Amino acid sequence: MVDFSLTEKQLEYQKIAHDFARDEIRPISLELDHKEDPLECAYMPHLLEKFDKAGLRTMSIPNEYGGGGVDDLLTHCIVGEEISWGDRGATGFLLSTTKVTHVLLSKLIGDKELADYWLREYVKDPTFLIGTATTEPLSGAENQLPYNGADGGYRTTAVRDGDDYIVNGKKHFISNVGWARLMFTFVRTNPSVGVEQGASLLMVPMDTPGVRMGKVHNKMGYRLNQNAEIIFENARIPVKYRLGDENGGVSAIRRHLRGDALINAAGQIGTARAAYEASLEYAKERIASGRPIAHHQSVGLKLVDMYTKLEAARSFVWQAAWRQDVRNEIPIDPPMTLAASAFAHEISCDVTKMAMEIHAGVGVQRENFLEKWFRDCHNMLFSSDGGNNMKKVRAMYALTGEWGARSEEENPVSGGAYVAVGDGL
Amino acid sequence: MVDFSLTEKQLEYQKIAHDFARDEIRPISLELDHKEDPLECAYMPHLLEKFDKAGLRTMSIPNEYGGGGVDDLLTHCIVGEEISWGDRGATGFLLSTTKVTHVLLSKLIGDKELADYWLREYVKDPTFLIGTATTEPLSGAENQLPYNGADGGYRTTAVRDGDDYIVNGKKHFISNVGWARLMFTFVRTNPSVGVEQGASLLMVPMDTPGVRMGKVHNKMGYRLNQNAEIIFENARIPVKYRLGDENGGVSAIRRHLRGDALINAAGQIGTARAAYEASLEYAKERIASGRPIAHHQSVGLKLVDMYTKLEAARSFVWQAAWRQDVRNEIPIDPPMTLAASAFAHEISCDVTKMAMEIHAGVGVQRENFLEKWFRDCHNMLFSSDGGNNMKKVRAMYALTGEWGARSEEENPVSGGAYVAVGDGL
Amino acid sequence: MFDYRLTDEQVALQQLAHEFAEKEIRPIGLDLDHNPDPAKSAYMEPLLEKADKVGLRTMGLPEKYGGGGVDDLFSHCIVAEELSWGNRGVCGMLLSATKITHLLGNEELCPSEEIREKWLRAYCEDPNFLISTATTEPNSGSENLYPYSAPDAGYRTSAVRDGDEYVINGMKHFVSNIGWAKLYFVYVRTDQTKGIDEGASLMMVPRDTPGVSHGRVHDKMGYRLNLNRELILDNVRIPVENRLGPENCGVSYIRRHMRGDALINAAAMIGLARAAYEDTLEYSRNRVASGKPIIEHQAISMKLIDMYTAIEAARAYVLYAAWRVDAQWNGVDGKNIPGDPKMSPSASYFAHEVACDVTRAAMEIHGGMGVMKELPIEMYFRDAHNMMHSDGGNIMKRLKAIRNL
Amino acid sequence: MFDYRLTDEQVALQQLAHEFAEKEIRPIGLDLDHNPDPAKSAYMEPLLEKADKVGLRTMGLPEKYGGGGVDDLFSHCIVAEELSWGNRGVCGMLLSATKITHLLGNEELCPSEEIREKWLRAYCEDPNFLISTATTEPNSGSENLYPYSAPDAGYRTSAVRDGDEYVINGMKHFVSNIGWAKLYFVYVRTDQTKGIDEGASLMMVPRDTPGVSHGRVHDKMGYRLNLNRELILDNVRIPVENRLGPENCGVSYIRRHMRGDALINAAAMIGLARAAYEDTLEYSRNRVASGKPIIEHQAISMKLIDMYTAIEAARAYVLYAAWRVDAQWNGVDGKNIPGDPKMSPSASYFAHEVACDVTRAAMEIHGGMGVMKELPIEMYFRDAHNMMHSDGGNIMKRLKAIRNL
Repeated sequence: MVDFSLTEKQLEYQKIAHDFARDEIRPISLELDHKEDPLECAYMPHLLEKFDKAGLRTMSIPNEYGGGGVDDLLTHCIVGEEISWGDRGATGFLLSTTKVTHVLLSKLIGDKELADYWLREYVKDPTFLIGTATTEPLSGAENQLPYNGADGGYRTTAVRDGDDYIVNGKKHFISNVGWARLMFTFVRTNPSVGVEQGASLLMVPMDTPGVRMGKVHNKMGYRLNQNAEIIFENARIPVKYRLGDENGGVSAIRRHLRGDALINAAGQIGTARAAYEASLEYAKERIASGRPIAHHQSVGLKLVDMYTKLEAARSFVWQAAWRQDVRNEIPIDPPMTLAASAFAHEISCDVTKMAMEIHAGVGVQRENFLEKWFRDCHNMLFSSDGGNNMKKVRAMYALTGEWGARSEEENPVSGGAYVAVGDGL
Repeated sequence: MVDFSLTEKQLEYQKIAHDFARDEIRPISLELDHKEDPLECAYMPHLLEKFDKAGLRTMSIPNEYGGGGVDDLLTHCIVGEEISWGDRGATGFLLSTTKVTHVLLSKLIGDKELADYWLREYVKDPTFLIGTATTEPLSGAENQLPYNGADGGYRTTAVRDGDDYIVNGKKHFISNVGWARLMFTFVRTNPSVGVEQGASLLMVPMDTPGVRMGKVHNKMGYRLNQNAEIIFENARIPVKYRLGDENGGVSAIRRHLRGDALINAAGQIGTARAAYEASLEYAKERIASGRPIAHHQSVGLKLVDMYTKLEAARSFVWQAAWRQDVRNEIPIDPPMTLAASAFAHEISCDVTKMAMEIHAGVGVQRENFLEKWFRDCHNMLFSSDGGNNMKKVRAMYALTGEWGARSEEENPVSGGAYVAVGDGL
Repeated sequence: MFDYRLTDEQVALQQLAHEFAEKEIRPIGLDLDHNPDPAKSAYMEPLLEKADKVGLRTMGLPEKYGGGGVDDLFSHCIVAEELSWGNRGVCGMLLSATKITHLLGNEELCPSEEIREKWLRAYCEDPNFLISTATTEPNSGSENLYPYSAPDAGYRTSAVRDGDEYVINGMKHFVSNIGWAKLYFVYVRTDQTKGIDEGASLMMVPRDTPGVSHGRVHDKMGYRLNLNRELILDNVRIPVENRLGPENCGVSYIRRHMRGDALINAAAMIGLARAAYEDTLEYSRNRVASGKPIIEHQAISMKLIDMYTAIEAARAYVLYAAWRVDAQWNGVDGKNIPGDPKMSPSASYFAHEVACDVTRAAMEIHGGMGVMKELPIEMYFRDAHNMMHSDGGNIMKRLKAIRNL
Repeated sequence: MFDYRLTDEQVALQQLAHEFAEKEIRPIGLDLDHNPDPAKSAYMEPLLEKADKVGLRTMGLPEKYGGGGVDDLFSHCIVAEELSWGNRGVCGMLLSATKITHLLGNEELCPSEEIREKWLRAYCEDPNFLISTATTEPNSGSENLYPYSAPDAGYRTSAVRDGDEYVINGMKHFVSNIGWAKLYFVYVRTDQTKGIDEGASLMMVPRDTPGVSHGRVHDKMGYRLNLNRELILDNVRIPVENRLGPENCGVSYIRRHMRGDALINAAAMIGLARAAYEDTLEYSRNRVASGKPIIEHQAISMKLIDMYTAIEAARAYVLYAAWRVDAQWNGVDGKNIPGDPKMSPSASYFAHEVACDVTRAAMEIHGGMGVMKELPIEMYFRDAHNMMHSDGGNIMKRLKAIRNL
């Protein structure tokens, strides 16, 4: 029966996340964002330790490893919205944990001991983060929607040498490089064929000799999340660190992974909500022509548009998250995840743009949050999960049945609860 | 007879401006924009001197004072587009000169010798800029669309004391503070009535004791144009530096001034064009799924939308500029200036947003121009000439006959050619 | 706790409504719409009788009087989407039932069980019974909905007390169902010296009362299966008991007892948009251009995904808003959840805009075929845009929401 | 040098067209549109004869044959805006004249002065003469305009050589003026083994040729004053001289000699949008709500200024694009200015979208009145959206433009 009320546990997590965002993130968010050097913008390790203490960093990890055991996507969306209300970049914490949990508990893992070792390490070390490395300078969108020519897709190679792979290549736009201890890295183990036949996934400890951070990317927004290049120069990775079959192919690998498109979507809503709340307050206080600008229809109409778009997006994202959470009981609807995510990204840009319009000259001042939130939301519109355009293209293929949707049978995850179908790392 | 071709002189100015933008502005634009301290972002005095040498700084000033004698708005729009193609902020040079020319040649000037003195000074000193000071922390939009309550409008006061006024108050968001030698400042000479009966305009030399720069505003974009506070503390300004009648009222004063809404509009087109050109080039080179992304319809359709919006906006802005230039021969159409300006601002945001979408992850990197152009255009959408919302409200009143439009008789300017009706400083 | 599953009863209602739309409405909808005589376009007795037979006409009325007893807004939204998938004009049936239930089922507005019993039972027993609510007049539309309470604003139809009766004079227009509904609820001024929030009352006028006559049938662009007509009241005398609520109780007082019509209409817009989307998806798969189905051209499929996205977002929002209304009125797990008065108009205008956007895209993808009357696409488009003004229009909906920001 | 003034001749044409629209078109436009029979909606001889009398029907034909000799696209755009302000459907008259002029006036396409003389003179002398160009077929629409040159794509109507004649067989639909135009230009395949860029030809078919018949009149949502009808060609024999251009010259070759229809249509969209805007401005000044004219509510006036802005931007752009076309064909100050092939489709789709946006806003501001057929607002809206598919539709226009980026 349809019911929109939150459980006690969800309300509790919502409160923890909101208090954390208000007390720990907001007070430092603007200053970090304004650092000229992108290396200084990232939130680590100070904030991460506090995040750990609040129980948020390990909330997704099963109880038996010492985590919070929260395995539904909806709760993650609720928490993601609150964290991003503090700062969009801090939501990266959540994604690191959901990813490591889902990958290491999936059927890709051959060596259960190895998985257990790393999950326990993750819980133990309060500054542990992971990253996932796909994008390269010459291949972005075509990785999201696999183009199976030998000339397309990532070029980073892994060549077998005894019990090791020797990895060479360069990835860019990768989150958490410099802080992450593990990097899930897509490589070509057979470059003479396309990614569907020649790609594999390796788990790379970042202290491996021959692995190093390259340039740190200096972005318009989302600056509290660090993105950088990784360079592999004859890095030796043990074969047992391969996840899934050699040359398993990108779709086969991704089918076992779980994504975070909806957590990102909820994050966009959180940041846009922050802008809406600030605008509402400002419009009630700011007097023009003898009355608060909120009472001028040209402003009032914008406020109600913002409210409408936020509520529509949250309803849609929660519904999509719920669908993933109950995927055993109802048929999977793969385009919904992507469509909800694209929609939330789009409206977050509309909302922050309207917030800027309401604040006029005040909004562009870097001493206020408005222009930062505007940059953050637009930054993600263009870049998260391949950018909104790519999300729409993927949704479109899923919708027309050409790509993405598979049966539950094909989508087996051994633990946890949610799968973003066709929405891998 | 309708004719869209440019004159020899216009083509020449277009080339000078384009070459200058390419050779002098672009090479330094990104670096200046990225400075953390907004004081270091401004383009002065180095760039200004070169601008002067190229003949652009004084192009608007009549020949008899040593200027270029270009008195039509259309040529200014053409130049403004090219300069902004280099960097949106540098168009402030042009506006400084058109403003000083129009104010000092208007009927507001009682003392012709004084006007001549300052115009000659302007030409002589290659780093001379002026500013105009209207906005205050508690009054922005209501100055654009005068609200005539005693409780509305700017609060800076000027009290008569013998042959001087004693000025006290604070302005903010003012361009060129710190570089300008003259500041045209709106004050209240009778604060007990509304701005229509109690406002006057003073010409303030910036070296007057008691006049100082306050905080420099740290903006999202348009950073090469410096905006700062000015603080007046018992500053004495000779009565002869008053322009127009005492308590002449804001509409009466503005009726004698000439504006720059269309130069700003052309500037938006220039910056958006830069983004379009870069996108076109990128889309032709970037390969995805085996062919240039320009050949993917989802990108190609965006490119043609960008092209369309740019061409529509330029046609509209030029037509509006032409109308002002021939105002003696055809009836003035006051909403057109504002509508064309609002339209150009709106589409410049659309175009730079689409450019970001096409560049996806690459676009948000601060090492490229894209995210800067995006910030610049949006910065102006929210803030130039009162923001787009205010431009529309003004256009709406002009359209419905309640405000703005007056006859040529009421709009007398003694020299030069164009008047942006109802569009003052 | 969060749950998006429908109850078995809701699923059954949804299926029932869908089958009705498919088998009864669609086969005649296009022809009715094309009839140039607006009086003949409007859906007529045969359809209503069939709806009655399967229980859709009276689903909203209390069981006690012979109705279906479905009293939650949520279920009505689900049914509205399906019926409107058949034809947008048919949903008026649902509004008729919910309105009479809310007006007469409420003790404050209608203290007399005798009156309640009489009319609710008549409604259930007569398979052609519909009601009509008359508000708009030629000189007052949106100001009735977004009350501007000045003596010179709002409707002018007056009711003057004369002993145990009221004498009503005036004229209403754009009124749904007028002429073949059997009971009219008419908003009147009982005190002309005050605005409608202090000087208005609501009167119940049976169709056959002397002095009631019917003017022009409005000839509309779309939504043609719904009859809209003028109502003329010339010295119409009704007993004082036919007044609902206290005299001069005002429009806001009355409206507080109604609920949810806006969201039933919003859900209907989604059904309409979905119909257009489904046809377009099908068309895009079959229509070949430049060597492949047009769905394989990104220019088309990008539009399709935008349509899909907008519909799903609108449904998620409207159902959430409906759940909120139910949770406020009926409670959840024994406790009432406070309502958010801006949410209904907000979700409503959003759904209306989505329907306009989706039907426009449907028409664009269909190319020349999209404007041909042999397909329903151009009807969907006209229907969607016709409703832009419903419930005060999208602007008015925004203003209602603003009031509660 | 920049100059936006019209010449005296252009001003005179503009006035003539405006007066014609006001006195002749508007008084009958709404009634025609409302006629449920699409054959009767279409504008008929009386209107054409009146247009002939004032010179509008033949303004585009060369003076030598009795026409007005107005050969620039710019003037046509000005006239189109005014006529369309009267009714969108009437502009087909202008296109008929420019098309016959471009097709027969060109030596490459029509080397025979005898044929040219015969038909251009007939056109000028007969006050009811119009032509029709037939391209679209049920299975090929947009691919004809954005040539996809494969043997299995594009129109299928064939012309087979038989001595000094061609025998034509096939069927066209959505064709303007079919049935009462007197001369048809029909696109055919003369080599079925090739795509339309190598295997197509253009044939001139007089209406009264044996084997020509006329099918169904299309019943459209809007643009009803323009007749669209099916054309059936059953063993139609025409002399070889009736072929325009070399055999198999291909569609691109032929189209190179045409120019500017798209912009005449675009200018017409502006006239339509302006009509809707003017009525809305007037309505907003007179309609009172909440104690003042609705134009004084910002929610309304902000929309009005958006409408104004969109119309002015579209006109500025379309006229510039038209000037560019003229400057390429006729030169300016003795030199030809290179054209930009993407500008016409770009300006065209922009104007079409503006007309849709403006008429939608007009309807929204009119509230319930906006959808009532007693006002022209809902007709403007239907007309604007009906044209979304014209010249291949807005998507196709973008794709044409993309090709030339």
